[in-house]
Amino acid sequence: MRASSIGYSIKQGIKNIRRNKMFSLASIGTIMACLFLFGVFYFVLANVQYMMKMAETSVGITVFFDEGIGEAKIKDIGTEIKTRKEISSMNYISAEEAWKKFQKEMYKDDKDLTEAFQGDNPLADSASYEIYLNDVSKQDNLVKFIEKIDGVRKVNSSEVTAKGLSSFNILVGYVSATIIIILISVAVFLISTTITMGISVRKDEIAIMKLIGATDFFIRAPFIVEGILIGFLGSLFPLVVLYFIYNKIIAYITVKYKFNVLSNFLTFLDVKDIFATLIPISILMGIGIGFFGSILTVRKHLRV
Amino acid sequence: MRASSIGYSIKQGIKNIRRNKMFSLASIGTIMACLFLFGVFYFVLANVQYMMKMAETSVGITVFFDEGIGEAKIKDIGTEIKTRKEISSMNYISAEEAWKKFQKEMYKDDKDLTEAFQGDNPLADSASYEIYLNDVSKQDNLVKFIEKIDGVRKVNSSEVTAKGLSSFNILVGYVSATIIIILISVAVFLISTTITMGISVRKDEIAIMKLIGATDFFIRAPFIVEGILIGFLGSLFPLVVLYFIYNKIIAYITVKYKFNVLSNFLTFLDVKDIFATLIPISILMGIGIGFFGSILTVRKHLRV
Amino acid sequence: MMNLNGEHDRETELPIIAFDKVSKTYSTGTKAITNLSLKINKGEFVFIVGSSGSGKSTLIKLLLKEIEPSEGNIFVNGKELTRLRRSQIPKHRRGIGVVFQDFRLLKDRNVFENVAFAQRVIQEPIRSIKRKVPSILAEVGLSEKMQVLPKQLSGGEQQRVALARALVNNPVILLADEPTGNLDPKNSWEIMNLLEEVNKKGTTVVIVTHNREIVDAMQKRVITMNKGVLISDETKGGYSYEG
Amino acid sequence: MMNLNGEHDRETELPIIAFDKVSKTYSTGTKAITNLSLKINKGEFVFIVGSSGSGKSTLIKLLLKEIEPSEGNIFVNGKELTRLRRSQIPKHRRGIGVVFQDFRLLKDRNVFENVAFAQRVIQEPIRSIKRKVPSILAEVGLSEKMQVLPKQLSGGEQQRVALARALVNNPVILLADEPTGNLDPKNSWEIMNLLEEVNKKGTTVVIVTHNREIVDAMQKRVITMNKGVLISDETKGGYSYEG
Ligand SMILES: Nc1ncnc2c1ncn2[C@@H]1O[C@H](COP(=O)(O)OP(=O)(O)OP(=O)(O)O)[C@@H](O)[C@H]1O
Ligand SMILES: Nc1ncnc2c1ncn2[C@@H]1O[C@H](COP(=O)(O)OP(=O)(O)OP(=O)(O)O)[C@@H](O)[C@H]1O
Ligand SMILES: [Mg+2]
Ligand SMILES: [Mg+2]
Repeated sequence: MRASSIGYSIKQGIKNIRRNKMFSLASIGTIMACLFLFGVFYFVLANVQYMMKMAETSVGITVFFDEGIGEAKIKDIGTEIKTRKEISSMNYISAEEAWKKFQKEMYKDDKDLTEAFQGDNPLADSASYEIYLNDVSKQDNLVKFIEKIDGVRKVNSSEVTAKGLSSFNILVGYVSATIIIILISVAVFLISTTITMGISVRKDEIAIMKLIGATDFFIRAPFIVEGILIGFLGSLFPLVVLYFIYNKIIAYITVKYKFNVLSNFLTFLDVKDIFATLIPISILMGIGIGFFGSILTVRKHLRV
Repeated sequence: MRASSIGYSIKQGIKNIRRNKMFSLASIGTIMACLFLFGVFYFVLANVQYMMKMAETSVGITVFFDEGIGEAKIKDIGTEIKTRKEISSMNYISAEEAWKKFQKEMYKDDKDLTEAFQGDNPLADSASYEIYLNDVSKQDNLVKFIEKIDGVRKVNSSEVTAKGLSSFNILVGYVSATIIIILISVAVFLISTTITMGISVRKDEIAIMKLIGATDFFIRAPFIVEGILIGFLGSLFPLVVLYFIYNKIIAYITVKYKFNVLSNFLTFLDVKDIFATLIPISILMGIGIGFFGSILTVRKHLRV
Repeated sequence: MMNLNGEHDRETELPIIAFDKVSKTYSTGTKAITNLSLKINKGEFVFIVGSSGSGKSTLIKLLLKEIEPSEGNIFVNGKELTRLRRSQIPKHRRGIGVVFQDFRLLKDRNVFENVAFAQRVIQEPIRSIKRKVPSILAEVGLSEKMQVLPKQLSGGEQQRVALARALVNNPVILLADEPTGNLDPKNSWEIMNLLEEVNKKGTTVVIVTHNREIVDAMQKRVITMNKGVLISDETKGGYSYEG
Repeated sequence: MMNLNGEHDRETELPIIAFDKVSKTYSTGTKAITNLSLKINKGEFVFIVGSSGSGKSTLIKLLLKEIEPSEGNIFVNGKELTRLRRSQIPKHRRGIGVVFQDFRLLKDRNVFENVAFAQRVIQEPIRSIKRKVPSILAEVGLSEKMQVLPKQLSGGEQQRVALARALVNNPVILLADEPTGNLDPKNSWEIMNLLEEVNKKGTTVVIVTHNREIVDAMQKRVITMNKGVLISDETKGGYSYEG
């Protein structure tokens, strides 16, 4: 193919967009809508995933020791436990601290009840290590390992919470996968209907080109350039909108729930982190949809 | 307008759909996609709302009594409390029950610790009423009311949980509203682009009709019939698909999380309840979109 | 009814078509018609001839109010077209049967439906449509093509469908833009005879044509246009213009 | 090269167009062409006449391989059309310039681009396009309309754009379906003179027309069709058919 023909294809592709303004705008609009929805869900899912991860690290194991064990022995046990890779952090909690914490959690500083136990720590011998894990699903293994260490009386793992969280994690995973599959199917479906409508608009034009002796490639090229451009343009707008929306929404939620229990869970990914992935994905999806969309359209016509 | 003209409009509307197969299918497809997404979100939101409601009822108030109070007096207090409308249920828990429950919750049946308190109930005088509410937000009022009752030593409300839940509720409300607004905007946008493309396809036809002397109404009527039909057809398919998906998904989740803590929260709305609302909403939306969509299209043409 | 001077008058005395100093300049800057004044009386049979691009089709489009004049007034049936309200336009057009130069058939409806459409527009009862449409299609020789789509017709057949559609409502005015351009001489003569018959029944007939043979033979009024200007108007004329 | 009997032969001795017992029945059941055999030699100038619907346009569509014959073989430039592979069709069509009865201009491109498109298809360099397109448009009298869209042209102007597009590549064969149907006599003659010139330079010219005046005056080979059947083929003929 001559250079002039390549130049012609690109120029025609750009001109086509202006010539069929309505159709181009509609196509760009459809891609925009799909990628916008995709972006919104990417936000939600990425943040939920992130919050889950944060929440996980606050689920831990408590290790209690044999009665009357010395501080040195406790330290040894600590050193042995620390060799394990699944541990993210580990704290020593003395019997006194344990009792204070218990009072606070259980009775919410109910003074009447606290007084009942005054001077008497019902949780003597309750010194413990609190251990936090990288990954909740590895808890079982770790518990088995620690239980075998000499001097360990009991390993108290919050089984229920751990299992619940990792189940919830799996649930979130399934839901994400399902929503993304639904969204992509809807997007593909919408794009293909957009293209189907394009067929009605362009059928005559392509038929004429063929009768004049244009090769398939010569007819296709400008349409494909057009498709790629439309896809690219369609991907930019939602990115810009999402960028501004994201910061606004985070700011809003953070302020709204500042003094609330929920704020513990509401840790958000930074806009930069999220867009480092979202920008290339969106643009590639836009261009991909435009490219394949236009190829399929023109293919269908060329069979006429 | 004559009867023959009305008959003609309806017949033409039906014929139009068959004549412009591609365009009709594309329009039906777009409406289907939008209503399908709408249906999916309606499912998720309706169920989350429902689960929240279920979860709320398990957040309660505990009422403790003055030391040495008689059973009769406790009953009187109970009767007084029960007059309040915000109460959904109320249980009496004796001191013994309270201690057993405490042991179980706190030590997870850790026998060593339980033995330490043997024969000695540290929670004597802890007989209480556990009260569950209809609506967490009304908790504050109720607490104030109960605290004033004679013989009540203390009202222990799980303030944190209650506030958290009702904040979460509000958050879910905002998220729902946002997602539904986004979805409806996207739907309206997509339909309008579909219609915009329709313009390219039908422009010539309408121009010719006008030149032959057809009135605006005569031109519009078949298009509107067509629009309503397309909207109606577009709303049926997602309903059918969603109906089968819904049962499958609930069955799947229920089995998957049967023996899991999450199952406490996973209470689902019955398919009948959800479809009692979803069917009319979807069909009305489909017909509405088709009706207004076609009116706007034809209006735009008639201005030519 | 108002005549050009705004006085009341009987309809028969009025020209059914009147151009009063009409000019039309298209958005591209092309001056398609320049200062045209012209009267056609009820029941006349008029040929409009002139070279390609001289403004003949523009004249027809103006009469149908498909486009607006840049200057001047056009009267049809006593009504000034620029003064017509939007809602009056359909009624105005229903009185005029038009054969467009490019046919303008509804491409997704078959031949019968294309012709029937004109009848449906004026809310003819279905029984009347089922009688009239086949009879007019027979007159233009298309009895066997009622069920096919326009794109399945030859050029000349499409042209005859357009003519059938223009005639089916017995219009007061018939405008035909090159109605025999795709027809062989025999077919053309048949069509011309049909139009003459229609004219005899009272319809005012205005035909734009390049067919010298027909114009010369029929000895009707001939209006000649050149570059948007009316250059001759002969009562029993021939195809005189040669650039 | 193979001739009709499958023997090797020099190209000049071969008819450039040959129909061998060709029939075409459309999907509607219409028999548009019945058992047609016909040879046209390189450099000939041929008129095809016949009443409306007699299969003339069908013949042109068959030559362009826009539609397939139901029976028989068609040879163009020594190639049997049904045997052409999909990838060979563009090359086949590039050798043929066609004026379609309904023009088939690209409606979203201006006049210049419509004509230039034919040049772009054969990958002419841009410089050559910029020289040739205006010159051919001048020949058909449309120098001033290069920048306007087809719908902003009169019927005759559109027809001349279609002709310019068919001629711009100096095709081996020119097929023109009713190329003067929307032109006045003077313009028609100018176009005919242009086509005769092109023919003198070696192009085989096949013209479908209803213009009796021109056919009678030019005294070229005239092929007459009726209801899909070739009913006469005269070397120096006139428009004889009258149904
Ligand atoms: N929509 C339009 N926009 C701009 N210019 C136009 C438009 N329609 C016609 N013209 C120009 O106006 C002039 C008159 O056009 P018109 O169609 O009236 O010619 P005509 O007499 O019907 O010619 P023909 O015999 O070729 O059909 C021509 O030069 C044409 O190019
Ligand atoms: N695509 C088609 N499908 C079905 N029938 C067709 C199709 N095209 C043409 N015909 C029919 O085939 C016959 C021949 O058509 P063709 O277009 O070849 O006629 P023509 O000689 O060109 O006539 P004209 O002079 O009116 O253009 C006609 O009866 C026509 O109705
Ligand atoms: Mg014209
Ligand atoms: Mg033809």
